[in-house]
Amino acid sequence: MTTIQLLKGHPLSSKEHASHALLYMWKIRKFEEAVEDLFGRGMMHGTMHLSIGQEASPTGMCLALDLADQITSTHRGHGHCIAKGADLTRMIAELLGKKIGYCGGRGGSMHIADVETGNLGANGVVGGGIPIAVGAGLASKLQKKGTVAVSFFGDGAMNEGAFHEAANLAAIWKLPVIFFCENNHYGMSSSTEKAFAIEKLADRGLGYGIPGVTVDGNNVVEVYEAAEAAVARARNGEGPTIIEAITYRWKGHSRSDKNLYRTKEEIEEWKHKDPLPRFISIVLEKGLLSQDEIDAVQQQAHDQIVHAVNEAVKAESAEPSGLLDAVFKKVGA
Amino acid sequence: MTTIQLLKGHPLSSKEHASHALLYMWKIRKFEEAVEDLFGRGMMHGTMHLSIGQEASPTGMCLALDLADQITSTHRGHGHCIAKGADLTRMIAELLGKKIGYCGGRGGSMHIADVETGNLGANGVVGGGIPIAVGAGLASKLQKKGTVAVSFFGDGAMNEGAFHEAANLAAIWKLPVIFFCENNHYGMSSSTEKAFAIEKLADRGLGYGIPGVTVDGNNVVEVYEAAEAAVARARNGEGPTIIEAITYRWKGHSRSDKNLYRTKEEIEEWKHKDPLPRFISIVLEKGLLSQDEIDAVQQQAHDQIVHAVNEAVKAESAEPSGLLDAVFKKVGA
Amino acid sequence: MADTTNRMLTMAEAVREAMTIAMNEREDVFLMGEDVGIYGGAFGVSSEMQNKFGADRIIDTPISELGIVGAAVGAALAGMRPIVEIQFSDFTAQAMDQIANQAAKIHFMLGGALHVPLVLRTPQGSGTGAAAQHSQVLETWFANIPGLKVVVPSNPADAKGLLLSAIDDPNPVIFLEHKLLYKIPGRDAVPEGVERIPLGVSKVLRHGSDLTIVATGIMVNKSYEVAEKLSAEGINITLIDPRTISPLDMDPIHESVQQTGRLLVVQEGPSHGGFINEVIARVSESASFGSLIAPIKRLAGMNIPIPYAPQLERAAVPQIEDIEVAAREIVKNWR
Amino acid sequence: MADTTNRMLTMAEAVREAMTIAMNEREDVFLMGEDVGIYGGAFGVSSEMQNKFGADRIIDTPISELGIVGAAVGAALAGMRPIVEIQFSDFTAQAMDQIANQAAKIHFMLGGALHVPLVLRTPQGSGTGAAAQHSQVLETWFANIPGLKVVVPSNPADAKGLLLSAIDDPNPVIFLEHKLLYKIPGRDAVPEGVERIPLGVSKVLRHGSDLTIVATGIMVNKSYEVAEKLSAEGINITLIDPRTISPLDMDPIHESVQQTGRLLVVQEGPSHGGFINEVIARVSESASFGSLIAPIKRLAGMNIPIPYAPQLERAAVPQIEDIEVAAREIVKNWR
Ligand SMILES: Cc1ncc(C[n+]2csc(CCOP(=O)(O)OP(=O)(O)O)c2C)c(N)n1
Ligand SMILES: Cc1ncc(C[n+]2csc(CCOP(=O)(O)OP(=O)(O)O)c2C)c(N)n1
Ligand SMILES: [Mg+2]
Ligand SMILES: [Mg+2]
Repeated sequence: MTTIQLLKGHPLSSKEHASHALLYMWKIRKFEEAVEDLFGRGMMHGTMHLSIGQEASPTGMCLALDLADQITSTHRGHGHCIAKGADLTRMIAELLGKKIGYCGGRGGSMHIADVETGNLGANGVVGGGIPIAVGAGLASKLQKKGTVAVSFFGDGAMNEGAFHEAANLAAIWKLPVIFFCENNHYGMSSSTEKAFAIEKLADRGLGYGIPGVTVDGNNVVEVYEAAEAAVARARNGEGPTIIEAITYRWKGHSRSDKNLYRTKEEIEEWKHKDPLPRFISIVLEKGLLSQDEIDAVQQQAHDQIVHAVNEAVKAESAEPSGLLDAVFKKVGA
Repeated sequence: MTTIQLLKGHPLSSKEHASHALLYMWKIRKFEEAVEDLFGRGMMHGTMHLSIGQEASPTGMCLALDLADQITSTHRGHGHCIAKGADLTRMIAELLGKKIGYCGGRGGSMHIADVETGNLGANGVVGGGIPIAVGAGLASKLQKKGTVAVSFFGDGAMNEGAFHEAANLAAIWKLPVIFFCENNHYGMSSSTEKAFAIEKLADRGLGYGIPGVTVDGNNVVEVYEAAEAAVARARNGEGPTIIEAITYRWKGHSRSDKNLYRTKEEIEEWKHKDPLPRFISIVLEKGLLSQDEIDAVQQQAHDQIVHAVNEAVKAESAEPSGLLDAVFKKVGA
Repeated sequence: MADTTNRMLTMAEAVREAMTIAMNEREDVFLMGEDVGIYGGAFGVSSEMQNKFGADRIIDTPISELGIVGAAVGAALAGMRPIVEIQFSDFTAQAMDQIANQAAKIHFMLGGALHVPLVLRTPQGSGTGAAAQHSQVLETWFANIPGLKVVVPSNPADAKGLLLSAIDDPNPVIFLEHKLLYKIPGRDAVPEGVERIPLGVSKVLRHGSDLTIVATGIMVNKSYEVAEKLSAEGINITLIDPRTISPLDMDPIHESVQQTGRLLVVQEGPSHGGFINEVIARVSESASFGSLIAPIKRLAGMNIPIPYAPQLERAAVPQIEDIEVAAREIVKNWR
Repeated sequence: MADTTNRMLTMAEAVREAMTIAMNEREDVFLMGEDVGIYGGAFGVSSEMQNKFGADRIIDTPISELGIVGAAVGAALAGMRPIVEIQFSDFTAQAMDQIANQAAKIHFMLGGALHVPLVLRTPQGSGTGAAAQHSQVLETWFANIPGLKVVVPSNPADAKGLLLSAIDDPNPVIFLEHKLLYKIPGRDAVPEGVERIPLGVSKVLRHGSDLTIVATGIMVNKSYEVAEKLSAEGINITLIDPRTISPLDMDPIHESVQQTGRLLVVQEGPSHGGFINEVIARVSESASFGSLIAPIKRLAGMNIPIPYAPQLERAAVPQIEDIEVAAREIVKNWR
C-alpha cells in the first residue's frame, strides 16, 4: 500500500506544483523506458503499448482531479495510472506476472485498475472504457457524490460506436464526465486524416451538444487549464466536455509495429516537441525551479522506477492455483 | 411479378408527376389502413408498425431515385417498400404468412426486401440497416455503378453505434449514401427532446463532416427537393448527406402502445399537418390536377390495395417443410 | 416454504415485485432501459414503477444498448447495483462487448479489486410472430462466457426468488425471461415476502422412475404437461429445471439418471452450443454414464432463424407433441 | 492430391495465398479491415497485399468493427464478395448484430431473395500473453447461430483450401485462425494451385483402434503429438479434425467410435456451449452410443477468463500433458 501524494492544481502555481507536474511526467517517461527494457531483455511477456512522448496529457488532466475522481484508461494506459497516483512497484509487478501485481498477474499491462486512486481500469478494448466512465458519472450524479469521471481514449477510439452512445448519454443526462481524447495522430497505422473527415476531433461534440476544446497535448500547462475548466463545468452540473489533446507517440504501436505508415522525419519532428523539455523551459523561464532542482526531480523519478523494478523482480510469481475461484466474487463477501 | 412503373422527378414538374406522387402517398396510407384492419380482424399475426402520417417522406425521397438505386428500411418500413415500387400483393401476402409473400412467410412485416426495386430489406433492428446501406454505397463506388444507397431510419436509430460507425465510413470514403432520418419525434416512448441534447438531428453530421439538412417531412415537395440535391451530391462523388425529415406517426408505436407518453392534443395537432391534403392543396393551387383527377388517383390507390388484399387472402399458406433447406443458399447455385 | 397467500402472479408481476422489493430495500438499486418508464417496458414489466420510484431510479434511455450496458457496468463499479432491461435479448448483440469483454471479466482480470453487481434482464424466445431478429434464445452466448451467471426462470415464483438473489449477487447476472410466460399465471403461488432462491440450485418438479427430463424456461412447462399426461399411461417422469444454466447444478440430474437410466434434455434454442449439450456431456463423463439404459436424447430448436408465419414459427421450436413423442420413444424402445 | 512442390508455409502465408488467388480470380473479392493495408494486418497476414491490389481492394478502415462488418454485409448484398478481417476475434462482440442478426439471417428471413457471400476472418486463441480481452475462443457464439458456417483450420494446407471454399461460398462464413499457428509451418506441404477443400468434411489425421480423439484448431496439433507419443507405448489413436464446426461432419467420428469404443474431445474454449458438447451429444444419441466402452471424456479451457502471466495462461487451456493424461486414463481404465 502506498501513501498517495497527489498535489492538485495549476502546474505553474507554485514551486511544489511545478516539481510535482515534472515528477509525474518523468515518472511516466522512465516507467515506459523501463518497460521497454524489461521487454527487450525477455523478462516481460505479451505485448506493450508505450506512451513515450504523450506524458503531458495524463499529467495535466490528473492535476485537475481529486483522488476520489475516477478515470477509465486504455491499452496505452501506464501514464494514466501513474498520473492518477498508482503504485509503481505493483504496476511493474503486474507486468512481470507477480502475485503483488495490481491484478495478481491476471491482467497485465492492459488491465491495471486501482480502487484507491479512482482508477476503474485500463482496457484492452478500444473504446471499451468510455461508456464505463459515463456510468461512473451517472453513479456520481445519482449518489450526489460530486465526483467527476474522466475517460481517456485515443483518436482511433472515437470511431467506435461505444464513444457515440456514451457521449450522447452523458450529454442528455448532463453527467460529470470528461471525454479526454489523446489524439496522437494514429490508431495503429490509421492516420486521423484517413479515419476522419473533420479537422478537429473535438468537433465531434457538435453532434451531441457537448462543448469540445482542442489543446496542445504536449504542453502540460495548456492541458491542465482545459482540464480545470472541464472539471469545473462537470462539478457545476453543466455536463460533459470533450478535450482533444494533440500529441504523438514516439514508439511503434506495439512490439509488432514496423512503422511503415509514417516517416522517420515525422517522428523526429515530434521528438522536438517533447513535453518534458517543453515544460522545463517554461519553469526555468518563470524562475519556478532551478536547473539543480529540476535535476533532482529527474533523479527522484529515476530512483522510484529503479526501486519499483527491483522490488517487482524480487517478488513472488503468481500461481495458477485458485484461478477458478477468482472468476466470481463470493456472494455475501 | 409486377411491372414496375416508377416516375422519377419533381412532383410539381408535370401532371403525371403530381398524380404519381399523390398515388404513392395514397397507396401507403391505404396499405397501412388495410394492415390495421387485417390485424384488428385477427387475420394477421405478430405485430405491426404503421407509418400513417409519414407518407410524404419515403415518397419524396424515392421520387429522386432510379430503380437501380438501393434502399435499406426499418421496422416501420411499409412506406419505404411501396415508395420504391414493391408489389402490394406480395407485401400483404407476406404479412399473412403466405407462400407468395416476399419472404415466403419467413420474414413478415419487418423483413420485406425486393431485389427488383433495389430494396435491400427492412430491418427489425433499430439502426441495423444503416451500415448495410453504406456497404451498398461502397459496392457502388468499387464497381463504379453510379448508384446511390439510401438508408431510411428513425430519430431513435441515430443514437445507435451503428449510425455513428456507418456515418463516419461514408464520410471518409465519400460514398454515394443518403442518411434519411424520419424524425417523427419519438423512438417508441422516447422523445427527441429527452434522447438528444441538440435541436436539429441533422446537426449530427457536423461531427463527421457530412452536410445535414432539415426539411418538413410532411411536405413531399420539400422532401423531394432535398432528396434530389443529396442524390446529385452522391452521384457526383461528393459523398453522403443527412436529410432529417420532420414528421409524426399518428398511430401508436406498435400494437402494445398505450400512448401514455404523448397527449391527444399533440396527435390531433399533427393530424392537421396531414401530408395528403397538404400536397393536394398545392397541386390544386398550382392547377396541376383537378379535384376529379385527384379523386380518381385516390380511387386507383384504393382499388390496388383491395386487389392486393383479396389476392393475398386467397393465396396458399407457407408450409413448414423445407425450412431447414432455406437457411443456406446452395453452394454453386 | 409453504405459501399461505395463494397469490397467482404472472411472470411480469413477479419480476416487478422482486425489483420493487429490492428498490425499497436498498437505495443503490435502480432500473435502466429503453421505455422502462411511463411505457412500462415493451412487455409492461416495469409498469407504474416510475410513478413510484421517480425518473432517477427508473431511468428511460435512448436506443443505445451498448451505451446503456456500459453505463451500468460503470455505475456498478462505482458502487451502484443497476438492473438493465434490454428490450429484446436479440439486442444484447449490440452490447456484447460490455457484457462479455467487460462485465464478465473485470473482477477476474483486474485481480479482484473491483466487481460488477449488475443484473441484465431481457425477454427471449419465440412464439410472438416477431420473426428472426426478435425471437432468439441466446443463452448459450452467455453460458459460454466465464464470469457471467445465467438464469432462465420457468415460472413466476422462481422468477421472483431468483431475481432477488440476482440483484444481491456481487457478480453480473443475465436474467432471461420468456415472453410467452409474461402474461400467464404460474402453477405455483408466489410468496408475498422476501424469499430468495439461491442461484445454482436445480429444482425437481416431479419424480418418476422411468425417464429423466431436464428442461429450462418455457420448455419446463411444456415438459410438465407431457409428464402429467404420460403418467396416466404409466410412464413416470422426473422433471428437473436447473433454473440457472450457469452455474449448472448437476447433482439432482445425476441422481435421477442413476435411477431412471434414461435422459431427455429439452431446450428452445438451436442445439449447437446449447445447455442441453453441457448436461449430456456432464452425464456422459460421469458415473451416471454406467446407469444409462437408453442413448441420451435431446430436443432443441431447429437449426434455422425463427420464421414469422405462425405455422412456420411453431415448427421451429420443440412443441409439447415433440416432447411427448421423444419421451414415449425412449421409454418404450429401451427397456 | 499429392503435392509435388513440398512447400511448407505458415498459416499466415497460406491464408494470404488463398486470398491472393481469389482476388486474382475474381474482381468482386476484396479485403477490408483495420490495418490490413501497409501494416499488413496485426499478424501480418495481408502483408504486401495492398501493394499488389491497391487501396481499393485491400481497404484500411477506421476502428469500427460494427461499421466494417455492416458495410461488408451491404457490399455482399450489392454483389461483391468481401473478406473482412477483425483484428482479434474478441472484437466480433462489437459486430455481433451484423454477424448474428443480419448476415446469418438475411437469406432465410428475406425469403431467399438475397444472400450474403461474406467471409469474416479473425484470429482467436490464447498463448500470446494478451490476457482476457485478446485471447478468447468464441466459436461457440457463431456455431449457435443458424445461418453461419464456422471454420477452424488447424494447419496451413487446410487453411488455404478451406478459405478458397469459404470465399466461393454464397453464405456468411466465419473463419477462425489461431494466432499461435500463424508463424509456424504446418506438418503437410501446401499445394501450389487452386485446390478447394469443401466446408463440412472432417479429416482423419491418423488411425488407431484404442481411442478416438476429436479436436479442432491448435488442439489438433497438440493431440497429434500425444498420439504419436502414445503409439510408441502401444496406445493407438484415431485423430479427427472436423475442420468446420458448423456444419459438423459426424460420419468419420461415428465410424471411429464404433471401432474404438472410447472418445476424447478436446477444445481450447470453455466447455459450456462448446463444439465438444455437440460431438458428445451426437454420439450419445446415435448408434455409436452402444459401442462405447468408456464414458466420453472432454477437455476444454478452464471456466475462467484468460489470464495474463505466462504461468497462469498456460494453466487456462488444455496442454499436451493434459491430453496425454486423459488419453492414457481412458484407455487404461476402460478395457
Ligand atoms: C475494439 C477494438 N478494436 C481493435 C483493437 C486493436 N487495437 C488495439 S489499440 C488499436 C489502436 C488504437 O488507436 P487509438 O485509439 O488512437 O489509441 P492509441 O493506440 O493511438 O493510443 C487497435 C486497432 C482493440 N484493442 N479493440
Ligand atoms: C437495436 C434495437 N433496439 C431496440 C429495438 C426495439 N424498438 C423497435 S422500434 C423502436 C423505436 C425506434 O424508434 P425510431 O428509430 O425513432 O423509429 P420509429 O419507430 O419512430 O419509426 C424500438 C426501441 C429494436 N428493434 N432494435
Ligand atoms: Mg491514436
Ligand atoms: Mg421515431
